[in-house]
Amino acid sequence: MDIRVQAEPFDYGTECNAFTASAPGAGAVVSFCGIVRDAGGQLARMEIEHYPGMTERALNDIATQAGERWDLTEVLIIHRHGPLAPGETIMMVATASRHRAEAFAAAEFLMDYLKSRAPFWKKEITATGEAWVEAAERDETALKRW
Amino acid sequence: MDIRVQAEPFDYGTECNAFTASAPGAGAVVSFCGIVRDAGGQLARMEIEHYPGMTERALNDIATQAGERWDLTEVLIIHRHGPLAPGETIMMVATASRHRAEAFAAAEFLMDYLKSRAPFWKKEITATGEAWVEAAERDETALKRW
Amino acid sequence: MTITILYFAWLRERIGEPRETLQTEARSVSALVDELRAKGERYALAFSDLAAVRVALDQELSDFDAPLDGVREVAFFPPMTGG
Amino acid sequence: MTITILYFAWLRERIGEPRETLQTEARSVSALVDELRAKGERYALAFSDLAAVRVALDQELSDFDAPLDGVREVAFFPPMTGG
Repeated sequence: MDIRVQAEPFDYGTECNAFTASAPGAGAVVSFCGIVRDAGGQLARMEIEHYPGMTERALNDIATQAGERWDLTEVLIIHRHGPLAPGETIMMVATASRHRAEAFAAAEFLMDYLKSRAPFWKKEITATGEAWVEAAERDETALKRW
Repeated sequence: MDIRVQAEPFDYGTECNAFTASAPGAGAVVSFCGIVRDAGGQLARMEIEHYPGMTERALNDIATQAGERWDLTEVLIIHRHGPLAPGETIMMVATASRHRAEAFAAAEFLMDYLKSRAPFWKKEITATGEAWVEAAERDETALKRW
Repeated sequence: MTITILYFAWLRERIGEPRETLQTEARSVSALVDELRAKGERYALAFSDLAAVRVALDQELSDFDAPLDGVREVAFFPPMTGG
Repeated sequence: MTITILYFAWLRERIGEPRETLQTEARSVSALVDELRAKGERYALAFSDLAAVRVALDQELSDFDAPLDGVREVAFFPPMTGG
């Protein structure tokens, strides 16, 4: 279990390879990468605030739960905070398992919990102002399936 | 849509990064990598046979269906054939979308169809003999959800 | 008792401070919120719609009915938007 | 008509050839399979359990009831195990 909360950028591909190498015996690796999306072409930057201390606890707890529910050989979560430019990587998760169904389920579970239960808040800054990203109803609904 | 059927190895991390760079506007990238697993520590190598011509058609068809069902900005499938050593990458898929749910669903759909509807056959060679991998009942069942 | 109160995202911005220390006899989160609301308009505004506010007690998600016995750190924030 | 028949995986191994060309009047896949079975023991063995055999007509998955009108390439193989 490898969990990192950091301001620094990370390289998705490098982390995917390092993760795969760290999970011998896995037949299936699923990885997810979240990217700062500039929907309207107006975004100057995103800022991510978090709750130091609680963030690490929440991510550890979510990863531990995933490890209890599915037969995983390894789990990785990296989540950044601070200012991010459009196109930058925000976060990633990766799961390794013997079988693909478990790796997929665990990765989706991690993402669903992380979205609504880990203390991060996104703010979008454009040329004309700034606004906190609102939590989507569908993200709360997504939790109900687990 | 980028579909490759090849004997040559590929680098999962490099492909993940190139894929992400090729999908501007995506907020979510999901990637899957299948690895030659040596369950009993006995595997000398795996050999993958395929049906040239039909393979490319089947993969194109599966990727096209995924693009019709979900709002994807890009899709990648790489599948190898020929001899593979334990720990080597067999194949990968990657999907990019604005939202994570669609990227996940499309990647799982691609994998489920690819497992049972793309003309590849795996053979495992150990010190004591060789055997064709049998199709798993759960792989056929997995198709029913789509 | 003395508790540390933390605010994040727009709650922090409305209240104007990321943290404060408070002497309180409040027995529950709700009672604490009532006490905070009474501190002034910025607080009243920040806590005007509790449906939009989440609370963590000693870094564990909780709710407004929860007791404050032994709690040392209370955090208020909007619904989380990680990932 | 002349059709090309391809075999993959253990069907290829049992029959001993990856492909052959056949003159046939068979109207359906089933009729073609009957004709092949009659060619000898290796064929009879390869086609002894059709539940374990899949068929593609001109590179599209099909089934044993399908007609062969206009088909140029028939492939027989076990259930696929990609991914």
